[in-house]
Amino acid sequence: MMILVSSTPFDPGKHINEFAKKCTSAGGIASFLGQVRSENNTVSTLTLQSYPGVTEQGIQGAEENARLRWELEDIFILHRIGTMQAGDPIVLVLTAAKHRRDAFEACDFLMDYLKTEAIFWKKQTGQNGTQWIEPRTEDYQDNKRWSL
Amino acid sequence: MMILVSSTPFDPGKHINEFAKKCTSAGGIASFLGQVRSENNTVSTLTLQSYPGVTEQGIQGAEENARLRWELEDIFILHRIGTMQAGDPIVLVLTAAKHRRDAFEACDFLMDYLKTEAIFWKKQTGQNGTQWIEPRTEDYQDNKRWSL
Amino acid sequence: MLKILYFGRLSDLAGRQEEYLDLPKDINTISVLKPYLSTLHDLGDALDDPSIKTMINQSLVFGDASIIDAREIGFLPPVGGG
Amino acid sequence: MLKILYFGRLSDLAGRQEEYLDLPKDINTISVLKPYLSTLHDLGDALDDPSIKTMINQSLVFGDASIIDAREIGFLPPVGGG
Repeated sequence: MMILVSSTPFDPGKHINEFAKKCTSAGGIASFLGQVRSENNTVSTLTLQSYPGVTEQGIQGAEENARLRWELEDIFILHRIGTMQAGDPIVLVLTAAKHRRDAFEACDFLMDYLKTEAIFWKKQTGQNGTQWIEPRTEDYQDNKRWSL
Repeated sequence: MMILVSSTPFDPGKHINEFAKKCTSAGGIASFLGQVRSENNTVSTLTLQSYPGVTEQGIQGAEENARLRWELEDIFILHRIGTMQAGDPIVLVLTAAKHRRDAFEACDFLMDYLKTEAIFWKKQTGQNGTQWIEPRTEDYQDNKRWSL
Repeated sequence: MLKILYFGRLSDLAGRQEEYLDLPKDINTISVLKPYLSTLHDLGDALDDPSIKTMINQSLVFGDASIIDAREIGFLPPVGGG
Repeated sequence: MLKILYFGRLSDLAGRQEEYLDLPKDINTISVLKPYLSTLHDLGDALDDPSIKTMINQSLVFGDASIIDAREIGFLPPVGGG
């Protein structure tokens, strides 16, 4: 298990390969990679803030929930903070499980957490200037799917 | 879009990085990596056969279905054939989409196709000798989730 | 020359995944080809198993079918997925 | 010395993400700390927005609270996700 909030750019492929090598008893590894979108240059930079300690603790709570719900071999969560450009990786979630259904659902669940509840603040700078962003209604709806 | 059935070992991380680099307008890339499980050495090798041409055509049909159902930027499907050892990658499915729900569901859907309907024959050699494997009931059930 | 393909357990039974054959003139339908190949490779009744699908020129055929225009015939046990 | 953290739009308004302050003795609760900081950094009524959450020593507090044992106080606008 690893949770990392880092201001250093990362190489998604390298982490996936290392994770896969460790999870030899897992048949499947689901992953989600979020990256800074470039759409007609409307987003040129993205800046993320975390609350060191608090942010990681929140993610750990979500990770423990995922382990209670699904049978998982391992979990890896890496989230960038700081300023990123279009195309830069923001977040990588990896879930390894014997059965792919568990891996998929846990990865999806963790992404929902990271997108809506995780302790991050997000600022976009583009053609329309700079603004702080709050979650889309859609993100909240996705997250509700997991409530019992 | 790329569909590849190959007897050559592959590097999942390399493909994910190349795919992500191409999909600059996609916010998210979901992936699934299936690898040969090693469980108390019960599986030591796995051999997959395809029907060249027919197998690819079937996968392409599933890929077109995925594109009809979800809004996707790009799809990448790579499947090994031949003989593999524990830990070797078998299959990699990558789906890029603006919204992560589309990427996740399409990736899940394509994996269901590959696990149950795709034209592959699978032989395991381990402690209990060698046997040809047919899909688990569970795989069929997963696949039924997508029927309209 | 007709290309014959055997998959899965059939490839083990036949000892090959593919072969090219010059068939006798009277071997002109699937229903007479099957016993011909079964004798040739000592396949027993493996090809008669109802789970075995037949493809002519990469298209599925059901029941009997002429093989006069066939370039390629495949015998497919249930697929096992990846 | 008390560590104060400002997040999201508050960090832009305050011109900083964190600072260490020696507070006057009478600044001993959240309800008096907020106007003190608002004046110090010209924050207007930003800290009074009901969407701003307060953490003392990395734990959420609701309503007013003593800051006598506080080592760290954070002011958190709604989180935006990653």
